[in-house]
Amino acid sequence: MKPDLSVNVAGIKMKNPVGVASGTFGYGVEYAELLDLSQLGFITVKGIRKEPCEGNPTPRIWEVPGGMLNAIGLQGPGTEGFIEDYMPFLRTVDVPVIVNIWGTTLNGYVQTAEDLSDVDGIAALEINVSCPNVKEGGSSFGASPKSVFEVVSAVRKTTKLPLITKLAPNVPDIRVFAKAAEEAGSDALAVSNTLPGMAFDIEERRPVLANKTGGLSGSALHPVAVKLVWDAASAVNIPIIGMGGIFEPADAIEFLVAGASAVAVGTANFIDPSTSLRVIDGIEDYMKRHDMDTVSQIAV
Amino acid sequence: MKPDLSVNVAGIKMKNPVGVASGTFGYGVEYAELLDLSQLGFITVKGIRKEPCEGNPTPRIWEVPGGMLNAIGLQGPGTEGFIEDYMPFLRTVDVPVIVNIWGTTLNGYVQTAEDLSDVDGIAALEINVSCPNVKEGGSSFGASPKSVFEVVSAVRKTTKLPLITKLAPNVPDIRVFAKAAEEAGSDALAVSNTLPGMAFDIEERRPVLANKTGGLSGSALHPVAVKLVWDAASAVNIPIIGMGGIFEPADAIEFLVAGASAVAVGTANFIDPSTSLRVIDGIEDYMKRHDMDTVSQIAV
Amino acid sequence: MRLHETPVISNLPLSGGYYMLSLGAPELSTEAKPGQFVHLRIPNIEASSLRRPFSICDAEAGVIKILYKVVGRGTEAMARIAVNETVNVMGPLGNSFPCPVDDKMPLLVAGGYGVAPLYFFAKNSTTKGALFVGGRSEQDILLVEDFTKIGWETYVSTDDGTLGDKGFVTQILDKWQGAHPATKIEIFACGPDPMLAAVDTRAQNWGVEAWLSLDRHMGCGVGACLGCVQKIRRKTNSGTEEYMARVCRDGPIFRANTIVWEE
Amino acid sequence: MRLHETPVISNLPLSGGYYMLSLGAPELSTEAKPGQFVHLRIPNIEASSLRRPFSICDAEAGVIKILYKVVGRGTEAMARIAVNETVNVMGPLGNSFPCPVDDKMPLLVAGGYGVAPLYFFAKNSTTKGALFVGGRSEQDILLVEDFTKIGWETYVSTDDGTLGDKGFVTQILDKWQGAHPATKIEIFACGPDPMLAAVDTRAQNWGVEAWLSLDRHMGCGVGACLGCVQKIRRKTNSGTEEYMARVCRDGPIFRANTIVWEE
Ligand SMILES: Cc1cc2nc3c(=O)[nH]c(=O)nc-3n(C[C@H](O)[C@H](O)[C@H](O)COP(=O)(O)OP(=O)(O)OC[C@H]3O[C@@H](n4cnc5c(N)ncnc54)[C@H](O)[C@@H]3O)c2cc1C
Ligand SMILES: Cc1cc2nc3c(=O)[nH]c(=O)nc-3n(C[C@H](O)[C@H](O)[C@H](O)COP(=O)(O)OP(=O)(O)OC[C@H]3O[C@@H](n4cnc5c(N)ncnc54)[C@H](O)[C@@H]3O)c2cc1C
Ligand SMILES: Cc1cc2nc3c(=O)[nH]c(=O)nc-3n(C[C@H](O)[C@H](O)[C@H](O)COP(=O)(O)O)c2cc1C
Ligand SMILES: Cc1cc2nc3c(=O)[nH]c(=O)nc-3n(C[C@H](O)[C@H](O)[C@H](O)COP(=O)(O)O)c2cc1C
Ligand code: FES
Ligand code: FES
Repeated sequence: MKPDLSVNVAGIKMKNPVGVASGTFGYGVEYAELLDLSQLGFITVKGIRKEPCEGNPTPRIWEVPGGMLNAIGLQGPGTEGFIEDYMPFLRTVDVPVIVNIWGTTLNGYVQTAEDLSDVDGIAALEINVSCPNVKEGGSSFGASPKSVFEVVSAVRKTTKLPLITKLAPNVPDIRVFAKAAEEAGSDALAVSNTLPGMAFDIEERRPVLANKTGGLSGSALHPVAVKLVWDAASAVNIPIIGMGGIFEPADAIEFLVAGASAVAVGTANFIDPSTSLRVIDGIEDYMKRHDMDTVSQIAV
Repeated sequence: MKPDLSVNVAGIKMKNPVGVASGTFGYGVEYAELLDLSQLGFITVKGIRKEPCEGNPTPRIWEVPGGMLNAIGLQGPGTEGFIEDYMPFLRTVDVPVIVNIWGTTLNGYVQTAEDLSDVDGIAALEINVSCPNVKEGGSSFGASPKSVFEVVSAVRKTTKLPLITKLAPNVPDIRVFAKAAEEAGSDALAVSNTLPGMAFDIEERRPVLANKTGGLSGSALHPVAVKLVWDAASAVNIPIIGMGGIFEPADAIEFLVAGASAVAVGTANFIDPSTSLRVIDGIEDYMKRHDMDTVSQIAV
Repeated sequence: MRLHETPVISNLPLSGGYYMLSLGAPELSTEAKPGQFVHLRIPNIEASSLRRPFSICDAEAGVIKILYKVVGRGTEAMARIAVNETVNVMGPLGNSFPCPVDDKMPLLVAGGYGVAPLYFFAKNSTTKGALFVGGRSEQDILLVEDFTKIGWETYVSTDDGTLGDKGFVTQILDKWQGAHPATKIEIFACGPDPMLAAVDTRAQNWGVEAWLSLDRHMGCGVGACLGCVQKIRRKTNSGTEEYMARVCRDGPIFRANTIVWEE
Repeated sequence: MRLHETPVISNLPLSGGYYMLSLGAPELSTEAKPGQFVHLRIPNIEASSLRRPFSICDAEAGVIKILYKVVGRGTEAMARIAVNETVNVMGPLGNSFPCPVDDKMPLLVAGGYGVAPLYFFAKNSTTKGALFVGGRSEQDILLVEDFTKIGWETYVSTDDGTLGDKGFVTQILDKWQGAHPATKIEIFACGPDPMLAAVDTRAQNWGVEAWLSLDRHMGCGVGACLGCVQKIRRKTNSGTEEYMARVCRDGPIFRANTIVWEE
């Protein structure tokens, strides 16, 4: 029997539990020539706020052992630009579109959510309270359970769209952040964003990134993210989307075993754009081998 | 002119700024056949408490891309066993010995420090409030600035030895932890311990470590630790010992550029026991190339 | 643009740490346009290593060629690629040089491996012109005879004077321009930023068109990660605006007088 | 114990994913004692990869041999080691099998690559005895002729019956013991935990000495990381106590009736 890979995460109907992570897949259209986007479980687009944003100066990316640092700084076209320039294409693809949102103020989050609330073709909003690369907003809202609660509550009041709260990995105990998001009305969690990190050019004695610090993604993050998903899953009843260093099917299955309901491929898209499709196939094989009918059976 | 590699970190006189990290070099004696221990800047021995400790069940270690997970669980002979079995040898080596200490209670830290206070041949105590692998004690004390302050204050009252506080990497803002340790009377900081992490055997659908979770060390941790050192250095006036993923001289120099006064080699000892000596040579070459007389000139 | 699993035909060392890699890539070789690049996955390196971008130096008869210089761990690993291996290549990527305008003489200005896309351009150009190539030293001057062979004039400069004129490539360009003030020209350039900025200034001073190919650290190579951006000026209805262009997708080639050079 | 940069003399595939690696290591080859192991740094793999422990299978004339099975990424990379490469080896490490007692017949019990240290032992033993070797299938049975050549009796079992008796190696051991109840024996064993535990039980039941070589995940290999521990019983003045022994330094060989097997 062919296993059923479909999942329903917080009301988002996905063909399979494998999507792509915000900021690593542009607005989908950039990868449209390389793979059939409709085969993905979901697409999360690059983080946007109401106003256009120029992002950080360059260099913005740097390779490190086991991963990369990025300090893009949430460059984006603003809600209006996004809706005009990218939504028409995305509506043509049969795939749930999740929009990653941010703001420099609480009100910024609310306004961004407002602008996107009634836009046809958006399946959910992912609240980014964990971007390490912007001075205001981003991770400053994710640094305490209280401010996570505030942001999520405020956005909750603004929209009926399913809400996913994307948490930061650099916390002593993610369970309290997970609970804060749940209590504020988040329908799901995304775990996790990048780890704050830094590299120096030792000959020039200066940081290699123009922004000085960046976010670490890739394999290096993987065991940390798996632990965070495991912890968060023990604390909340809402579903979790696991992400961090998925390169092979086994990496994704680890998240599902740890308690994630779906997963997202990030940095690996840059290296092998077919990673998500390989991961989908790998999960199907795994389910067959273990005689599983539904994805939820993978969880330990 | 030959550069002067010697440093004085919180009153500890080191021949050079390169030592070895707690738990990765046993009690020194294990590596005595492989390298001349007296060439090291310092040796930090495996974490001990007053009472002997059996540690965690096995498997205790697991390789992951860019590093390893460990859940040793602070196995150790207790202060008495340590003093009897290991100090006689360590006294014969011309190198500062730093003892990494822990407890399951505040009083446990104090008693451990008390036992070691007047022991000949101990250069400093490193207070471990950041071990992710014990249920009580360890990182539970490092999870809030308040408890860091309490532990360090209590130990401060117990001993005149220089105190180094070893901080955890999984915090939103290490500066507040660094300040708490400084205000409590810590003479230096060690940054950082391992990142909590986890791996699963997906075929068996269970964690690979008997302890379930472990601490991530190695290259994967490096950019994170460099950022933490950079942040901590901006917040305190006490010296910092940088550690996390040092495999090559350049990795150590990054820490020194970021503001560390000394560095410790950890996981790399297992892979190439001569790493610390190679790093010392590499720093000397670097200083020559950049016409530097003293190590402190490396900091940006 | 596609992913291609390409067999290695040869990987030959040239002078001074430069190599020429030939890959069997029939589709790429017909599709590729001069100025475009490929994003190459380096074999025998950590699986998490990013791809590396390289200009297409030649594309003919089912084979593409890449001229590369060993500068770091990625290119070091590339130098070890053996003949029976395969290399995963994404491409062709980016925009291309415009076709040279018939009544103008194309001047190519290259620094180091910047000759790579310009050679492909020269080979495909019906109008012949001149190549100006500069480098640190003799061994950084590559492919000059190949340009000569296809009928292009060549002028060489090196920083240390070991080959051609001693000095910057823009100096030999200035010399040529001084000697041919009446010749209508159009410039195509590829090299390090300071060289491109110097060419940019000249194009503006001389009132000629110039096309500059930028070299930036890249992540995705397809316009998704926003890692490779360059601030570019563009005209709008109401004046000009600056925006963050993606070198990988909106470039790598930009028109002179549009790049906002940083100090 | 030292670090040795050893040239690869050969790296030959045997049956079923097993290989024999020969390394030029004059010092090691004179120093090594049967039962000891080396901790090997695998070339052409991430620099952060841990070393891997392997028993010394033979040490003679400046060469040490390692019999290994491909089971994961480390051993997969080992299978690709080529002849002109060098391998960094730490060793010799751990304790060794005691010399066989003159008036007892040594019985060797091996599972899979467990034959490796036992072959080295047999070659160096003046007393000859018998080898009992088990494996999943025919191709997991290695070196049997080599033992025969040096004058040892050999008995084989496989789980699937493709070679020797069908069943566990302890069954052929039991059979032999049943047939030779009066022979004074001493057991030396290396293999997976369940096999060693079964040998342990027999040694206790039969009242004979047995030496068991354990296989554990290792970090440092020198006793520093406490990653490889095994709970061991030992006598004290006042009775017995259990302690966490380091398999790499206090072992890998432990006396029967001292290992605290976990369920
Ligand atoms: C569109 C494009 C076309 C290119 N064409 C060629 C070509 O035809 N031949 C060729 O040899 N190279 C070309 N490059 C540059 C090439 O991509 C880099 O040299 C290569 O990625 C370096 O990889 P590495 O791992 O060896 O070096 P790394 O270890 O990544 O870096 C080594 C050094 O090079 C610098 N560096 C690395 N990448 C870049 C970059 N993209 N821009 C500026 N500095 C960098 C680093 O700062 C460092 O100092 C091109 C780049 C682009 C963007
Ligand atoms: C003292 C000692 C002597 C050894 N001698 C030999 C020898 O002579 N020949 C030989 O082929 N192997 C020997 N081994 C085992 C060998 O070290 C492992 O097979 C090897 O490390 C596996 O590396 P890998 O990267 O290929 O596998 P990994 O990717 O690390 O793991 C692959 C699989 O093997 C398991 N595994 C890995 N290492 C061990 C271990 N140490 N114990 C139990 N399970 C493990 C893992 O759980 C996993 O399922 C010895 C081990 C020890 C401790
Ligand atoms: C270049 C880059 C840009 C990113 N941009 C965003 C973003 O805009 N919003 C966000 O929430 N996360 C962003 N992320 C984080 C990823 O969505 C993901 O959480 C993280 O990279 C971990 O997954 P990975 O290890 O598979 O890459 C970005 C990551 C990278 C590498
Ligand atoms: C096997 C192992 C055991 C460790 N034991 C201790 C310990 O007892 N006390 C402590 O403070 N840190 C301990 N650590 C953390 C290291 O001292 C060091 O902070 C960390 O490994 C980061 O450095 P690295 O990446 O160079 O290994 C241990 C690390 C490892 C890998
Ligand atoms: S490299 Fe990703 S946008 Fe250009
Ligand atoms: S492997 Fe480190 S103590 Fe045994």
